[in-house]
Amino acid sequence: MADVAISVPVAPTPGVFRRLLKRKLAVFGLIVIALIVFAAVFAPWIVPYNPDEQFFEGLTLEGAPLAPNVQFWFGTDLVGRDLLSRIIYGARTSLIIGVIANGVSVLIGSAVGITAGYFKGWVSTVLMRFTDLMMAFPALLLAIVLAAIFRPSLLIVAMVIAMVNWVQIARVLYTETRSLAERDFVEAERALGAGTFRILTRHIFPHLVSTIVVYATLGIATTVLLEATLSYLGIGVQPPTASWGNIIFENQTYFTSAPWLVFIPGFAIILLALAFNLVGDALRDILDPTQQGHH
Amino acid sequence: MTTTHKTSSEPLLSVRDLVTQVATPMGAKTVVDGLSFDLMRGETLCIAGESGSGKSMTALSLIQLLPKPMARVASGLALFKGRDVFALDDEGLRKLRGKEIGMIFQEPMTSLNPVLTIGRQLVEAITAQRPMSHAEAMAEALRLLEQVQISDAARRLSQYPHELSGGMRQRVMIAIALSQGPDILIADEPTTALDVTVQAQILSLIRHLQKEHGTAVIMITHDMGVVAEMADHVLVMKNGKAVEYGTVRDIFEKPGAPYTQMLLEAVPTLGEMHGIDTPKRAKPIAAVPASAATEAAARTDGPLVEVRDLTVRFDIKGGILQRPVSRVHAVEGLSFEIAKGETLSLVGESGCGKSTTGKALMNLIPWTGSIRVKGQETSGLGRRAMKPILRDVQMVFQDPYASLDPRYRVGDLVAEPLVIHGLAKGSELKDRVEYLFRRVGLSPDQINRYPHEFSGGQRQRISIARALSLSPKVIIADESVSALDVSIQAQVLDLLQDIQNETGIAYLFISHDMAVVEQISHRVAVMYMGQFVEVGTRRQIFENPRHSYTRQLLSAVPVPDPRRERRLYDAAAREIKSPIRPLGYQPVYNQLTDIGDRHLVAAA
Amino acid sequence: MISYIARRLLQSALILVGISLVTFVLLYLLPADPARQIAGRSATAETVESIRQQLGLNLPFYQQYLRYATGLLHGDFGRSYLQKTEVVELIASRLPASLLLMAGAITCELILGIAMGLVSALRRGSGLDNGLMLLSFVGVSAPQFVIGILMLYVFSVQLGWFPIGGYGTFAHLVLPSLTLGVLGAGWYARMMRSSMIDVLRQDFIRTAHSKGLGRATVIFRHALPNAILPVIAMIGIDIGMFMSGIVVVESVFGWPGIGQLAWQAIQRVDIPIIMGVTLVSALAIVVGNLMADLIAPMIDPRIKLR
Amino acid sequence: DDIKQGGQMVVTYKDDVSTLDPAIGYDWQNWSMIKSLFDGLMDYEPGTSTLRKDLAEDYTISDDGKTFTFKLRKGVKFHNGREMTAEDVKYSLDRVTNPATQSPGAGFFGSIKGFDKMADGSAKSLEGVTVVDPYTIKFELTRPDATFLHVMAINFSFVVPKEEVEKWGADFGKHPVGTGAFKLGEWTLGQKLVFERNKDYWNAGLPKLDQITFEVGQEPVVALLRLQKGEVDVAGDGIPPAKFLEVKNDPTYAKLIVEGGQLHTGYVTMKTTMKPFDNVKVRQAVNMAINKDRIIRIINGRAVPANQPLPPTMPGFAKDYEGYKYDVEGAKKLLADAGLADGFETELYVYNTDPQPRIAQAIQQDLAAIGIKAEIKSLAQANVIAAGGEPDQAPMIWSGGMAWIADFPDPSNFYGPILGCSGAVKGGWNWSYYCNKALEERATAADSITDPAKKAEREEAWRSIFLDIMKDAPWAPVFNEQRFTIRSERLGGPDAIFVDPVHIPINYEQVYAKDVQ
Ligand SMILES: Nc1ncnc2c1ncn2[C@@H]1O[C@H](COP(=O)(O)OP(=O)(O)OP(=O)(O)O)[C@@H](O)[C@H]1O
Ligand SMILES: Nc1ncnc2c1ncn2[C@@H]1O[C@H](COP(=O)(O)OP(=O)(O)OP(=O)(O)O)[C@@H](O)[C@H]1O
Ligand SMILES: [Mg+2]
Ligand SMILES: [Mg+2]
Repeated sequence: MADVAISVPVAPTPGVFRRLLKRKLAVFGLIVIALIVFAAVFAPWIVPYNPDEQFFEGLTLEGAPLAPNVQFWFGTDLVGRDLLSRIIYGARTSLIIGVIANGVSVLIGSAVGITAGYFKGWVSTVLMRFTDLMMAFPALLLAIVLAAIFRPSLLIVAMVIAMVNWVQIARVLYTETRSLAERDFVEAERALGAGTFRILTRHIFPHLVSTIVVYATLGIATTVLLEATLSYLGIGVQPPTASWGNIIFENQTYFTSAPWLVFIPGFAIILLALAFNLVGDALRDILDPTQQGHH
Repeated sequence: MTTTHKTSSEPLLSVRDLVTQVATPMGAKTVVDGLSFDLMRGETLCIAGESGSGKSMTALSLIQLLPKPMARVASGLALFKGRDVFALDDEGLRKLRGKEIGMIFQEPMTSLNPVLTIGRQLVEAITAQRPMSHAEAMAEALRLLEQVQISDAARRLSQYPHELSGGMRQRVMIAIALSQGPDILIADEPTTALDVTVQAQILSLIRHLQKEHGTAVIMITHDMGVVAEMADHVLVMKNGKAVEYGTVRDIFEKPGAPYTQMLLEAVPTLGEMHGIDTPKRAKPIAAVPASAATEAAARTDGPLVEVRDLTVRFDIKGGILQRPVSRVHAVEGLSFEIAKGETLSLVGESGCGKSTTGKALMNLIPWTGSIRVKGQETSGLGRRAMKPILRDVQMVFQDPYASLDPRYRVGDLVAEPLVIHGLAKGSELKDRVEYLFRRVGLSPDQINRYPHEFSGGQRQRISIARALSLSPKVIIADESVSALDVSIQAQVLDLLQDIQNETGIAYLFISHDMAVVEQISHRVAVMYMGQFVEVGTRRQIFENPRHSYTRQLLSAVPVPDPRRERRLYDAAAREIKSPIRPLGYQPVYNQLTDIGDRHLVAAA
Repeated sequence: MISYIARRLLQSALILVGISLVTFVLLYLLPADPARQIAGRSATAETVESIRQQLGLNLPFYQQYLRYATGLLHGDFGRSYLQKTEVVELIASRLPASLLLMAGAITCELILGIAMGLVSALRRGSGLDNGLMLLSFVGVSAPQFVIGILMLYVFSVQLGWFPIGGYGTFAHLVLPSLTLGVLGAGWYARMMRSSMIDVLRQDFIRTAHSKGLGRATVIFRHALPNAILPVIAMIGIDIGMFMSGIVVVESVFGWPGIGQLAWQAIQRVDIPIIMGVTLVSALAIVVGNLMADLIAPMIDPRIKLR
Repeated sequence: DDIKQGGQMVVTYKDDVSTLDPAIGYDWQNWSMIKSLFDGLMDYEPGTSTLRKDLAEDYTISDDGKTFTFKLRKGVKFHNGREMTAEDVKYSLDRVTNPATQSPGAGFFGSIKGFDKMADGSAKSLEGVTVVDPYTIKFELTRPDATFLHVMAINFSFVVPKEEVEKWGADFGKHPVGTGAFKLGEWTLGQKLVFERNKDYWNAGLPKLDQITFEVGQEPVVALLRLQKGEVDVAGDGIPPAKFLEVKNDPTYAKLIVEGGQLHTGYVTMKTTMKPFDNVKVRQAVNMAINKDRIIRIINGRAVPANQPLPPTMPGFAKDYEGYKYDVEGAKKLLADAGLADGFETELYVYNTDPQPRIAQAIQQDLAAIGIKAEIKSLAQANVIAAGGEPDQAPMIWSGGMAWIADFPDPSNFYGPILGCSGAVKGGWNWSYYCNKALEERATAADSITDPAKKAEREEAWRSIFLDIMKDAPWAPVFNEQRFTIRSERLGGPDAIFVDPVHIPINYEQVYAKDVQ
């Protein structure tokens, strides 16, 4: 009982990071994330080959890709490029989509869901009907129109994903916030004179963390794959730029003859999502003191 | 059935050296420490003791339902009919629960499954270990509900818990606990949240049923009135240990342990203040009688809070356009004032609008009429404009656990008001929080714990500390001491009064405990169905109650005197009326007549 | 209840009008020229012009929309540019199959997801829990094409339990439903786990134990209905998510649903079909959400429709 | 021959069948289905691109090559039982050229007198088509047209019965009635079509099967699995690229595969209206930069390298022409000559379906080697086509997946819409916007050589036209795709009918079932 520190309630708990480091699985998750980020940032220096170079010896004489071997650790793809190098470069795109775009959509979804759930009356009705509208919105169509009008780019896919992906989380958080907003402690905060912003961010949001973690981490996997679909329709990264999603997407029909082309990037996606999930789970437990048992 | 208890020589349950521990970040903490007692068939054992002394933990240990994975029975023996409860496997425990030991939990509001009908939850308990047809079980359920005096029992069977009032839910819980005719009924604070009239009904009901079935009861309570009314034997606990065990008469008449003596001394008794003008601890301010003093203050400064025609109605909406279809007339045309340094108590039965009045003063719900705080009208003020006013008016909410954000450390929760209003930071903030903790009788080293790690009473003190942190001019205290054991209750009441003496703070004190109200109030307002039926000084109300409803409230208060004859069970108890009215309803206002010296009474 | 449904339907109608307008604008902005599309590669300029005339493509935008909207009100979704068939007929012939597939997928999702989530929550922190949660990630990350073909390989070609694709009997429905349901099952398992963990801590679970009920009764009768709510809220959302998965699953299993129709139409910019499918799926999503909202109070009576 | 009629087969397709109206149907899938439901005056010998008479018993061509008179076969009946006459032929041609029909093939009849009036709506009937008697019909043309007999063999000229067309209106395509070898049995939208043998078919002995079932909506990979299990006889979409090597190297499969040529060329277009492709040197440099062998390797050798627009099986193909050799240094030099020694940036459009984006990436890498940085735009087919038809978009297009497969086996069909001036308009298919007036005149002249005796002369004329086009290099021809049809063991017939140049995937009338023999 040495340090009885009063932390000004900036974050609900002090030393979150320190406590995170005490959990084995969370540390594993952090390491994986760090490695992936490192690979993405320093890709040009660590790739064994130029990811876009189609090696003559990268294909068999019949034109089949090579399975993992000494020269190409992860094998080659259908045009004879080194898969390992492409996976490393692909981390860039996939991180931007899975983490940043997905993150933005989680933010938007949370903001809309929490606001609509907390306020009653027209604010809530308008926001939720807008959410319904967006849910029924033909996103693929928007993608195609954007593809035809604009120069395809990562930014556009990211924007489309952020734009369409927030609706689910908004709807789920809306329901949860509605019940949270009725809880007594929220009223108690109001009675203290706490502002709406403070209540929403400091007292409602932390209770939604577990739901948000579920959505945000599963969202990593789904958005990385969604990026591939959107790119396929022409709005995203264009060949030869690699992303984990489009490596899978391009090669999925070949998964019986060249399984490495589907399973290696698939594994990368699962690893990324899982790593965030481990950290997210730990974070949730840390933020929810009622979850703590014998440690 | 005879009225005398047939006790065989063999105890039904004997507990030996029970040790229960909870896990904390600092390691295991023993919360029940070497407890031993015997329970005879048909007798009532009351476990009393200060809040946080391990009463609930004891009960939960006996039925093996401690919160997992935090808590566990570390050692001990609980022999029930010759079997050790702690050694039973899952199946054995399942057979034990319900059929042999029934339990009513401390939190009645959350103990029923919200998505199942009352009927289903009852039938399920009835058929748990006794196969019978659904129709038979339904008939049995109906019989049980009628037995616990729920009006309109047949209809209730198909209702859901949230459609029932708190008192009704508590009675459903009792019906469930009794449904399998257990040998032992454990009741953990079964009446804390209930107003006196309902409390009286439930206590007499338990006694009545006990007589009929010969059930042994372990009753956990901090209310010595309840102990006196119910117990055969009493176990007094402190810090997880038993400090005294004896018959109820022995305990009340010749308490051995100093703690027990202290506990009994602290018990407020109704009528104890006969003939005294000021609240119990109020220093007689100079020569002036308190009432005159406050009146003088009121005249010079004007009242601190001035309420005129306060009306709160909740619309019940429906239809395609979501237009109101009917209304809850929660509060109708209340007018009152609170002067500096004055305590106004608000009493009345559950659902009469007490909390609603408090919330209206905080501007937490829409209301009409006029409320002035220090002369400033709060009607129509936005959240921002209310903020400075909230520095002067604070509220302690009725349910302390629910009103504390479970994700925050209690220290942060107490510090939060100061941070919101920008009143302190850094070490100053820390000092202030520690000071507040001490002030409400908590140790500052509990600052880093979370609300769920505290017992019911400790949480209530945290809420009080929170309200005090801003040094407001008025505190609305909604049932703020109801969950506290008498010693702490006395401490807190003393604290409230000391602060009042020091700073001239005013209280709007909402309570169902008439004895407490008698001790603390300058004036008392009795509320019924959203309106006042009687308003006057404490002496006027307690020594000269004029309205029949006021008298009814007073007579329902349990008296901490075991020799007093226990009240009989009144099968024809009155149900609470619904305040829901059709849209065009014109309320009939009570005409309050001054029968002298500002003692207002409504025509009966 | 009735009035609530009526009000929601009214709002849904507005949403559909909104969707139809937005879709129309988007398709209008699309650079591909429908008249050229119809006319094909060997057409003369005259042919193209006359087609344009006949379809009213040279009218101002708002007139085109009014024309389309008027048609809609009479149940006329127009005629496919390339399939040369009434869109209503095309959709009507394929919708039942898609709805059946969705129903099958929702069933699979619920059964798999709930079972996995439940077991995980009950065995929280165990190897089984970790394994199941990993599995749910695999389910969410695996391309449906791969899952579908693998299932066909194992269960149809190798084991011969189910037919290799096709439509008609219950046996045909199993594999496509599973394939489509795997993704949702992953989501549901995670949602279920988190809400089950919350519910298991509630006081009323303790009450249920105190009655002497068996473990299974406590879990299935008391915990499950309380925990399942967020999962129910997701079913409405799911219908929207299915719209993308269904394309792949339908073509792998030769399932005659609207997914394939939509995908082909998008590839070929067959505007009337795109419009029609968009509206029908928007309707499905809106109705799905409405149903989720209506089911919720049946499960949790505290929820009020508002 | 002693082949017994009877039996049935199952064909699968991924895409739904759009329409079976011969005036409208214009995709590779319904093309041959329509051919088996309807007949025209002319047809081709099975498995070849040699013209032969079909509904026409005989025909004469006037000396100036502007009048064609056909004698019709007698006793030919529509599926509804009515006899087909010259009136029906005229009606069918009036219908296809009437703008209200919205036929994509109306343009093929541009040489018939009165076509212009039909096109602008001022006439309801073709002036140049006259019914001489019920079994004789006469066509008058505005100019000699050597391709006219081919035109009489394409689906758009097939004979339809007026009463049925009027009965079904726009839905005729779903209720086709013709004189063909098969008639439509049932059609379950989105699921399957069943063709049944036309017992009254005029050409006794055809078709050989009693029934063909077309199952639609089947993923090619799955179709292959079913074919292996004996549930499917022909995988309509062919062998999916992903499975090609697996299938080819599997002895049980290998014998089921039939390989054949195709009237197809895959090429890269360069928009001559856009800089720097307005410079012929740049276009030639691109031609020299592409490593065609490697590209063919990428698609597992399913093609042969091409150096000119015409495919090898097309009359007029120049066997000895060497084209632009793969020569990186030479290409660089040409670029330098054009003042672009440092290369330039451009865009390469491609249809987004495997293997096209892969081929585009290979081209992209080849271009990069000579300093051209081409950004790939991989889009849905319709979007690529739309961009191709604009004078200032899509500087380069890889034609794969949308490329020119001939409507009829004549060199002229490889010129007009895709390399001629008429196609170099907004929305046209001449994605290079290449328009050479001199060649245009030579093309018209070549098509005026109608005398069958001067066939070789006409071929030679076309050959030189295409070689001159290659000098201007508006395209970089890359390869000619080979066809690989996979069919079940049950099916019999000469290999040629499984890779029939005008029937894709197979010639439905000629195939027979071995298990009924
Ligand atoms: N999860 C927990 N972690 C740490 N301490 C706990 C936890 N739960 C209870 N305690 C502590 O155990 C002690 C006994 O609690 P218990 O609930 O039995 O008190 P009680 O006697 O029932 O009090 P009350 O009358 O206020 O209900 C208290 O000091 C409380 O702070
Ligand atoms: N938000 C609300 N909407 C509708 N009705 C409400 C609302 N809040 C309170 N009520 C109703 O108003 C009436 C007064 O409630 P209130 O909470 O003020 O009672 P109380 O006197 O504090 O009772 P208790 O002693 O049980 O706390 C009750 O009938 C209650 O059901
Ligand atoms: Mg307790
Ligand atoms: Mg209250």
